[in-house]
Amino acid sequence: MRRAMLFLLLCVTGAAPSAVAQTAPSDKNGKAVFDKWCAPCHGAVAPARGMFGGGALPGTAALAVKYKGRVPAVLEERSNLAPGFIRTVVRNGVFGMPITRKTEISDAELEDLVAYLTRKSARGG
Amino acid sequence: MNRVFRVVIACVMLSASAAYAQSDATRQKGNEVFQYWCATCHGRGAGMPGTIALTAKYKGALPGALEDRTDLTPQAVRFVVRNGAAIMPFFRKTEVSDADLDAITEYLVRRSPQPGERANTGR
Amino acid sequence: MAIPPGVSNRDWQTALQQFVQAVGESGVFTSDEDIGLYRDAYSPLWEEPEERLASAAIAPTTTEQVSEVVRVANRFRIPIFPIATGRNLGYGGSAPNLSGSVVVDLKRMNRVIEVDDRRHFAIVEPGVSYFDLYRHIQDRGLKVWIDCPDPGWGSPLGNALDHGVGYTFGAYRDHFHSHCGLEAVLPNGDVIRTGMGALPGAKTWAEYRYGFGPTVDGLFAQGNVGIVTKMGFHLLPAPEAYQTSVVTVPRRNDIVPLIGLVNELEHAGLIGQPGYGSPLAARRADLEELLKRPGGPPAEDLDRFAQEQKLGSWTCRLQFYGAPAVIAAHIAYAKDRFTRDIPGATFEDGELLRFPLTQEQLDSVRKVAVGIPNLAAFGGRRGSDGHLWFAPVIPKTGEAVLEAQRVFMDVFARRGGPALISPFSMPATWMYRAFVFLMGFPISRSDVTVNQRTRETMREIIKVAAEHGWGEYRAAPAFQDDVMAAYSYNNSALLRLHETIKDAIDPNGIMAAGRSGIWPRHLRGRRA
Amino acid sequence: MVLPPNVSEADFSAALGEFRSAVGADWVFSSDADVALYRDSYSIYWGEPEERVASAAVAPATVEEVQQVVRIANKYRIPLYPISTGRNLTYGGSAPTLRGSLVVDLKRMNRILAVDEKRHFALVEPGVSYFDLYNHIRERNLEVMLDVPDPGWGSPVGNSLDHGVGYTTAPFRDHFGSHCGMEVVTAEGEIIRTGTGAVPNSDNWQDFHYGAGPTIDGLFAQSNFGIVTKMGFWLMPMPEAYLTGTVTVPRYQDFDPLIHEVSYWEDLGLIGMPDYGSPIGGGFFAPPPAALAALMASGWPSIDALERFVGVEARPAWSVRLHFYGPEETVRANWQAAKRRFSGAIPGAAFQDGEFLRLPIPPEQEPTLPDKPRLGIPSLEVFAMVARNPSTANDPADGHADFFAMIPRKASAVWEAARVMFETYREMDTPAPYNPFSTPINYYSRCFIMAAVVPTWRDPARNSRSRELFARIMDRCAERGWGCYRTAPAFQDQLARTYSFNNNALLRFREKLKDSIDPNGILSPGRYGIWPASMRNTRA
Repeated sequence: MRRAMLFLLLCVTGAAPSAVAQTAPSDKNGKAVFDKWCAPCHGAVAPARGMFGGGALPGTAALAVKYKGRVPAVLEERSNLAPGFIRTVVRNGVFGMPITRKTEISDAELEDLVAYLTRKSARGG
Repeated sequence: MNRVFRVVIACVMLSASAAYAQSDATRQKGNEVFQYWCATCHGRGAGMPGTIALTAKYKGALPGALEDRTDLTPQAVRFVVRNGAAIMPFFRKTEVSDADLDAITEYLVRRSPQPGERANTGR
Repeated sequence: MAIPPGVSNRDWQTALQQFVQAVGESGVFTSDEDIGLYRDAYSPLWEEPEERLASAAIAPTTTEQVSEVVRVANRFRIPIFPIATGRNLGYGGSAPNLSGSVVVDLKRMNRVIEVDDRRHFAIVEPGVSYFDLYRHIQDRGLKVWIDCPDPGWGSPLGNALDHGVGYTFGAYRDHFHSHCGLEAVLPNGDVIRTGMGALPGAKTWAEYRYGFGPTVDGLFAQGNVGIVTKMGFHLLPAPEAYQTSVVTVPRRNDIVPLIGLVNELEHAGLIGQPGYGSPLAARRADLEELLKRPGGPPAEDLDRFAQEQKLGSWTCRLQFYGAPAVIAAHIAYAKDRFTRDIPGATFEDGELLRFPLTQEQLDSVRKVAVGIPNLAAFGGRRGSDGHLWFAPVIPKTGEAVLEAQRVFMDVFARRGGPALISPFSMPATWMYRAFVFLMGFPISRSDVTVNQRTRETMREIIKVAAEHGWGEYRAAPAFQDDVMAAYSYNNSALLRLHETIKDAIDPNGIMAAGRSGIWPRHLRGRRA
Repeated sequence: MVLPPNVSEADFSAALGEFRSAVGADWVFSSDADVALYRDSYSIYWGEPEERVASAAVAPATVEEVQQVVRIANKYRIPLYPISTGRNLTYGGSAPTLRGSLVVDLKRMNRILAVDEKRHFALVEPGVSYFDLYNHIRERNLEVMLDVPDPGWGSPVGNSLDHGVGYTTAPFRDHFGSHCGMEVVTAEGEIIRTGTGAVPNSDNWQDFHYGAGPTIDGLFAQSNFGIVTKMGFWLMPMPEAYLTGTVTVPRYQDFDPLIHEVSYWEDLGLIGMPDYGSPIGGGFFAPPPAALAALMASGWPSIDALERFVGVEARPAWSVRLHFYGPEETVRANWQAAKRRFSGAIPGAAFQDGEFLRLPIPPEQEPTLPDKPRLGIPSLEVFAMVARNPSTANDPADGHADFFAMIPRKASAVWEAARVMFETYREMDTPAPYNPFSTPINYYSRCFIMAAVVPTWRDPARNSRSRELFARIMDRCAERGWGCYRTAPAFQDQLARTYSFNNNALLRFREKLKDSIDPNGILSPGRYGIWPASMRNTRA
């Protein structure tokens, strides 16, 4: 898939409706999913020194380079994450971030994760 | 072969007289082979199981270290190398060849009486 | 002269001619006298019809010759049995599993191919002994140690293939585990090299063990799918110094924390091989009444005796290697830990030995502990023509030792006669992570009843061990079927897989038939 | 939908039905969207016809379910491809070697069956990750230390079966070497246990790795002879302390005695993985400083020229960071002894004391701790190396393929390998991240690795170039006798061919084993270059 198409797909799925879970998503459960599966790369607290250069957690560091401060590099501080975008990135990966399978994060857990990562967006309106 | 029979054979061989040529070269070779194959058990140093066992066996009547013996016969040396004795195993020809065995024999009997001489058994 | 089973006299004569063509007259042994030299000197079947005897012996000097010998054997379906130095006495020596096999005696392949004292490895042929390798290193002043087992005349290659063990650090004591890369002749005569050796011109054959893809090396250890003709080993760099400290603990039940702490030191790499003992073992005569008690002597009574006699209940010799200041730190740390965890623990430090040793130090040092091959272990066994090892593997805990004592003492009590195990028996500690509760049964070359008794006891004790979940790590050919039978999980699924592999790699079943209880298809019915 | 080769749609559909009965409908994944989750995120064939994609995936939860899956696959001759956590990114991830294989995803088999802090071992299922095992140990305050690889989401079982490596002392770093006992479902659906696990009721399965008879465990690593469903590992007792120290040496040619001295410490088991570096040459994969680039402009400099260059720079040519584990007294004594030995061996050697930490690390200190894998703490920090960073701000790669050349542990080999890599990149007009001060990695204690990290993309044009570079590196290294220890399915046939001694005798031996153990050729066809008889002529 060409990169342009990938972006297109990201946008399309990002706009898709989010109600797929059968039980109500829980942002509390979502925090547990985030801590287990996302925080090792996208967490807030960075090591004092990386093993192979760099100076931070890989996902957080990459987003800091990408956004240059326009939005927070730490995912949990973001208030502009769309449910569809989260789903797409988890299931498709992006750049060095790999695909995550359903034996790792089930569809229900993904909805919990979405609830957690969009909690600020929801409150913000 | 039972033990009694083996002892009989050994005695027969011990008393047999065999002519053996002596040569310094063979003895030197015999010394080398002895040091390689035998001295690790029968050497003069400490912790040598063969020497310890023979010391216990002869209780001072004969030296424990084979190189100090003056009563060894070629036949006895050959027999023990090829048949073993108690826990001493026998040696294959890929280990100690017949030529090596001849050399060891020459080396070990160098101080033993010549054929016809009376063996000094230390008694 | 015996003829191999299932081989016609005519084929046999032709085969012998072809063996001579392959290795020369001097490498083919067929006279009764010469073949007699391949008997197992410690055979538990000596002079009985079941004694496992060779039909001939062939001694090649090169891998190419081994390959040719195997091709001839395949052509005439002659069973062959490779030996390295053939000196694993107590585990079968130079005799085959299957009577009538032709022994392939690799003693003449005795080149030390390489020893590197900067990258710390060696590559050797099968006929090289520990003595040979040690001398090679000493003659050149190389700064590496070998880890050697008790009999210095053994082959590093053969010992590793028998899962043999040594006396220094955990990682080196396991001789098969510290091997790196091998060359083997397969039953069809093909030559393979494993690990990096499969890469032509490989630069790291004896350094990186896996190469690419599955590791097949394990199939050749205690196995029968090929003849190993070269093998690499990781060696230890010569440490600066060595010192022992013997810890003594007062109470019988201190065995549990004692072993726990020693495990911790060992698994952390702070000590080499530990050596356990009991000062009470020498006082068995004084304890006769106690020892006769049904169910064994109560711990309190033994403790009282030990206290009265000012003896400890258990000892462990700890061995430290490294720079003198590091050894001192290790010993201080160990003492601190033992003192904290086991009230009444006492210590006796040995002399700090710096390398190279003086002659006087050399004479008194426990040689295997500092990588010097010798034969001292053969001392002190008067009154026997040999011994047969029973080597069950038990967990490395005090509880397991006490249980093993009880279980095996029961066997001796039931059978009558002298017991090899007492409440003071301690296990051998060669394995890095497990104990071997070793026993040596007597062998006689003149009294067949001694051997019969040894065999009966051996068969029974193998079964008893299996009932407790303990298998043996190694056994003489006469008992390999019994030992393998204990490894019966899921209807002997592992053995059946071994057999599948055997049939695929050695369809004519010529290679070391019966070794480790693995028989080729046409002989599977004869399993004991 | 991709079908397995030579399996009809009707048969496949029937097989999927049987798989659903075996493991439950929820755990058979056959929709396009679900199957796509098994793609290799870092595939060097992404989106091309050669991309190795699954036909479906099935996720059993027990060893009995694995047996049933294998039996059904035999019935329909469906090629299976087991994965444990499927997180060996750059080495294939969760995608099969053969397109159309059915992935057996063992992630749900995630029980930690034992961690023994007295005898220092663990027994786990394949779906357990290093994170899981670490958390289990920390929650119970067990006094053992894990040896972990860089990606903490990897599986101890899967990582060791891929010959993966870690960072502490030598015996523990080799994850396959420190395994002890395994349970395997064979290609015919039989359960075997290796080592003393074959003795029913064995209480020392994780203590003695051989049992009696031949050891077959090695057959299940980097291969396709069975599905490993349990595996034991030896663990290190939790050391009391951790101390690091850095040694620098002044001259270019001091590298050889430096390596020699480090090898002494390494092979006596006294240090963790040594960390080589060069204060002059720049960091790992970093471009050379300007002065060095200028020196290299007219070709690879001679040793004399490099020695002069070092003199002018007036900085140490080489450094190595050492890591000691143990009681405080002994780590300090070891570092003191190291200073004495290095000073004796190399005039001008200088020393810098590093961290001293008491173990275990209090949980609140963990997040900011550097070098987590060296302390047995799993993380994902390694991905910082390839994630978007200032030097790739506008064009981060989508993944990477790693070639790890196994070279001898000596300076001349390192210098030659750096030069070979440099020249191979140059042949391809690609910026070469190598210079005469490039340093090796020492994962396997006896061997150095000169690493090449080739980017992969979700763009066929760029991948084609990456593939060419990768293949060329492989050839150039093989010519010099340097193999690579592991690679992604896309290169496994090519790499297997470099191990060709005596007309590929080892490969032919493995093929014979394959045919005998897996007569229908259903398990991971092609993995590590081993194809079943029916597909051998299709080898790449």
